[in-house]
Amino acid sequence: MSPVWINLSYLVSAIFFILGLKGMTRPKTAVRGNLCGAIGMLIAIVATLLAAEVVSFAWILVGVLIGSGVGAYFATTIKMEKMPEMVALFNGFGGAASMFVAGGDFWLRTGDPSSSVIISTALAGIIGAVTLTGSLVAFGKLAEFQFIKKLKALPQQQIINAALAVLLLILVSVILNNPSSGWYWLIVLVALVLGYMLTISIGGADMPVVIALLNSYSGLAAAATGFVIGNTILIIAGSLVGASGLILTQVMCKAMNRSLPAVLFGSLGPAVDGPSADEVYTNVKSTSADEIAMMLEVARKVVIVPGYGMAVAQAQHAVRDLMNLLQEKGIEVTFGIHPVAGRMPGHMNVLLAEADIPYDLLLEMDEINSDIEQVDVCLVIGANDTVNPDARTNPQSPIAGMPIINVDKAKTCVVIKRSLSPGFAGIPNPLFSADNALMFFSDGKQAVMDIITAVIEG
Amino acid sequence: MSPVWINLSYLVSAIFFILGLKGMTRPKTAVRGNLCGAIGMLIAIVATLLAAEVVSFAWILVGVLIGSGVGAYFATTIKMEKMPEMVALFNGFGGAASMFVAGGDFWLRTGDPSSSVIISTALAGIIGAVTLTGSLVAFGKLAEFQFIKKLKALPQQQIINAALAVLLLILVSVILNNPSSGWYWLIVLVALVLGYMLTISIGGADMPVVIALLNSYSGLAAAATGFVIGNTILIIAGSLVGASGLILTQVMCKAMNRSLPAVLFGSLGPAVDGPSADEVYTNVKSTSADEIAMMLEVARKVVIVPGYGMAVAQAQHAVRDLMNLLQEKGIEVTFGIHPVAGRMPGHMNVLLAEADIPYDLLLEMDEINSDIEQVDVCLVIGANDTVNPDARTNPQSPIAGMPIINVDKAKTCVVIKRSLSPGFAGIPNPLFSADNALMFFSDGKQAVMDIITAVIEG
Amino acid sequence: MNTLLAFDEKTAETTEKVVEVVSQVVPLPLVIGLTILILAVFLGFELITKIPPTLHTPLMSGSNAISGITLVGAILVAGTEHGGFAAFLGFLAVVMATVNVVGGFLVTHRMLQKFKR
Amino acid sequence: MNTLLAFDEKTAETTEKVVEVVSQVVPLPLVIGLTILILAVFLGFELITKIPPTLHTPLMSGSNAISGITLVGAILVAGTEHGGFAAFLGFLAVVMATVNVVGGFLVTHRMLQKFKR
Ligand SMILES: NC(=O)c1ccc[n+]([C@@H]2O[C@H](COP(=O)([O-])OP(=O)(O)OC[C@H]3O[C@@H](n4cnc5c(N)ncnc54)[C@H](OP(=O)(O)O)[C@@H]3O)[C@@H](O)[C@H]2O)c1
Ligand SMILES: NC(=O)c1ccc[n+]([C@@H]2O[C@H](COP(=O)([O-])OP(=O)(O)OC[C@H]3O[C@@H](n4cnc5c(N)ncnc54)[C@H](OP(=O)(O)O)[C@@H]3O)[C@@H](O)[C@H]2O)c1
Repeated sequence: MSPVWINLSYLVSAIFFILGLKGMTRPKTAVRGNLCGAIGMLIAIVATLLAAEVVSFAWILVGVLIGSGVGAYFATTIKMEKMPEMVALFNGFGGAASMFVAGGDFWLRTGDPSSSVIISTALAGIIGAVTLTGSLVAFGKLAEFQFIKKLKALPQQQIINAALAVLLLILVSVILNNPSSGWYWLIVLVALVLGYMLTISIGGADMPVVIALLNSYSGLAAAATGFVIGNTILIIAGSLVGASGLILTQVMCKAMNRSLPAVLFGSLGPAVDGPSADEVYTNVKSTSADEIAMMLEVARKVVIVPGYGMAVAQAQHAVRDLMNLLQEKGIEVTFGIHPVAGRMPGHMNVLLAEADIPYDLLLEMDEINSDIEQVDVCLVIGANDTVNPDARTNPQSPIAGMPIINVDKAKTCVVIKRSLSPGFAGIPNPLFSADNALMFFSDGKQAVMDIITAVIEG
Repeated sequence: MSPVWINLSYLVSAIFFILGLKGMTRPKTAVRGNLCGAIGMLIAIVATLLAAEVVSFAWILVGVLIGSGVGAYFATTIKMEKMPEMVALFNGFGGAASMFVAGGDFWLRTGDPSSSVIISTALAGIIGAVTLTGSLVAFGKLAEFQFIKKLKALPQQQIINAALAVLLLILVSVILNNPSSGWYWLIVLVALVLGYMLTISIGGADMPVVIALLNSYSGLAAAATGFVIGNTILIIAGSLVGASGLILTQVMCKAMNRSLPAVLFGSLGPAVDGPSADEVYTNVKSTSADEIAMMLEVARKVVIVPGYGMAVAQAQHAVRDLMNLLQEKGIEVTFGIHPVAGRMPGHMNVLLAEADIPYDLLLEMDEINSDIEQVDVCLVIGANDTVNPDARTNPQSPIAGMPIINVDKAKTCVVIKRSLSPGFAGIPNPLFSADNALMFFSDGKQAVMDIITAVIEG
Repeated sequence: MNTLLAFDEKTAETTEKVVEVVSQVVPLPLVIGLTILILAVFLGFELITKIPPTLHTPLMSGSNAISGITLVGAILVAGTEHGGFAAFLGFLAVVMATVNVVGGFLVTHRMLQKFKR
Repeated sequence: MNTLLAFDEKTAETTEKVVEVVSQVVPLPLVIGLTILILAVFLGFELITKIPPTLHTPLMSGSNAISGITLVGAILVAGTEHGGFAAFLGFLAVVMATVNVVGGFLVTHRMLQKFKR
């Protein structure tokens, strides 16, 4: 295929990507949108395979086969609860790929490359490498590997990070005058260390923000690679992804009332001067499945507020059954979804959709809060920080100002979790000893199934 | 300035245009948005003036001076009611400019231009020329020049248009093989005739659609010129304008429930088999300012529905005074704005904003219709087709299916116009003889002032 | 040959020579122009569908002013060293485009000021 | 010289010669690349702010898959006639990018099917 035709194919591919993202604006068209994106990718790949400069196909074929196998295996076997981990891992692969492409292209160059090419190459290498190690750390933290937990940030972490960044700047100015592959790999090495250093000091609770940011980076790495090889589709697709990741990052920061720098460089762990759990939990009343069933049977409006615990317990199918049961009894059931409930944006929606719960019952935080006073029973399943009234009432709280679902304002609030242990933010929750709150200590799935049995029998 | 810097300036200019359009999404930021656009334009112009290939400044200086003078004169003296005419005229100038640029560039070329350059040049010439004569006709029709009215469409208009289009295709294939300026001007000549022919047969009522479409064309002509001279800012800005015009066209077509082809090639004039005015106007009750004042004084909710007649009468300031008077008496006053009231989209909003009426009182059609039954007095000022219930009830009507403001469903409806003569669609309006409708035959401005006097005195 | 990778032993040299001659400006390839066109059209659609009906008249006159960007082309043609007929065409284009630009932005500004409050 | 007008007696000839050599492909000029980048970023912002929170997880995995576009670059490097170390790097890149692309689109599809009704 002649270069003009290849570039035209890239243009068509870009149009498919754009239409794909447009499709994602509504649940009904989202499957089609994703297919659009996949078709765009296929077009770009086939056009590239037909390019005159691709002469040996052995490596490519083997690589594609291995990659497809691994990718398909993960995609079809992964549990929905594990999505955050998977996205983190794949992100890293994307960054690594860009890093290798830029390195390979640099190796192949013989003439004196222009300075814009050198800078693009260095950028692709740096962003790609940071994405790789950063994503691996995020993956490890989300998967709660023990050895990751043991790795602690160094005492002067910020200074070390700054030093690494300065070192990178120096190396880039060196490679500008000595464009040799050796320098490229040194830059990559430093960037790999930097990626690790930057993420290792960020608390597990902030990993979703990190993942979204790294998502953005993997796009930017691809765009930089586009500048290296002078390819428009890499620039366009990379920019779209870059924008996407950045917006998700913003969404999360807003939902946690924190700034991005605060997430990336801020302190972590609970505020030392906060009230201790013993001070807070003075009035905790626990309840049973039978009692909950009785309350539900006289209720007219029930709101279920899920959190990360529902994902851990894989309780979504039991929740669906409970919903059906209550609906049959004429009780109005809706779901209150906090934007950062769970471990990635939209995490709860995916789980509930998996259990065939219609998405129009999944209401956003503001909608639920607007008439939560009318709700008879609010069923909190494995949510903690996202329903912590301290965020609203206690300006000293580390999560002060974070918008929450005001479950404490419902007529009765039932909280299902295994213990009084804290959520990801690591702080006690005064909701648990509120007058209108009852605790049901149990695993999320088991608890919901017990309630179902009690409702049926009662 | 070196070409790289010029191109960078163009990029900055493009960013300003984009931010400008983003600013236009809210009334509060719109002024800033427009300024952004103007700054973008300034950057592009200054960068171009500094380009190495611009060596003689005499023509440019004189041209800019004349153009600025004329433009500023029109812009500062034109009456708000005359905006549609002015936009039509300026559109034409934009098209003509692109046509001349493409022609001038073609004249300058010495080598054999590539076929993509030739096609771009021909496209710029054709679109520019069609825009020029089309806009002039639209301008003439809107300004209601007598001689334009006398020009009638030829009997076999559509066939002639098709023939001209085919002729253009042939000429383009000729110029591809003989790239000489002579052929270019012949193409332009044919396109000028085509632009005239296409618009002369379209009814005055559809001129706003034509203007929006020509707006889009003037952008596309600029974009085509961008391809001719290999200039990115022309392509970007032209495409933005092209998209803008197309969307406005769609908005209007939807608001009239007509398809674009139906507007461009459809029949015009009233349906011959429709009921005559005499049949419709059997129950017309006319009223006086005093009577209207009495009704207003006991009303709690008043909705004012303006139409083209308010623009003709320049009644917007009187309307503002009436609104203030009624509000002082504790009466709730809102405005119901039909998307195609007047002679261009948003026409009424501009007039009412000119009279300092807050834009949050200007409600869109759907909003007004949703509880029009609660409205005590609906004051229709110079609107006709946009409040014609035939559109809703009579499937045979030429405007059948056009969404209207359901003023006939208000408790009382007062219609202010000078006579029973029809609106732009040229069909009688059964509203005028509805049981709950009263006619106040008078000039719009005079009528409102009379009502004000009556309210004050009563 | 590795042209898509922007790398090739033979062409590398030739390209460099040209870069000197045309001082880093290469005529915009058609496909690239089309790519920019398509991106801008999509962007335009997304931006403009967000503009409320209240502002449709200023939008029309404002985008009209933007279409006067062809003034850039007009200046290039009018300012050419070759002069003559082309420069005259350029002059006409400069006049018309300037009317469009100046008149368009000014009148839009006049209208929008009414919307400020 | 009239290079911005894509017209010039002397350069016209030189350009033509090069066009033959690099078979109509000229390396993407930096400014043009930046222009495309900026347009795509703006477009991305407009498109993605319209996506509802419900779909944010699939959006994340889907855009992840799109970032696998670097596979295009990987193929160009892995398929080079020069082979050796570069081809091996290309191979690694092909593997990783393919995992990203195939895994990303598939898992997004799996998730979105639940949202269909
Ligand atoms: N989603 C995002 O995009 C995002 C982004 C950034 C940060 N975050 C952070 O993530 C947190 C999300 O809040 P959240 O309310 O969803 O969760 P959370 O505050 O992390 O609390 C989860 C609760 O679930 C309970 N749980 C765990 N396993 C359970 C099981 N098997 N059965 C029942 N309960 C179980 C835990 O208590 P027990 O151990 O007592 O059972 C825990 O208190 C917030 O801190 C938020 O800032 C999320
Ligand atoms: N706005 C747009 O973008 C757009 C686009 C496409 C088409 N259109 C068409 O334009 C029309 C707009 O409807 P419309 O309801 O606004 O207007 P209309 O149907 O054209 O009616 C205007 C009415 O105003 C009256 N009038 C004229 N001068 C007056 C004065 N000085 N004082 C009082 N009344 C006066 C006229 O009646 P008298 O002569 O009896 O006074 C006439 O019936 C529709 O047909 C629509 O389809 C508009």
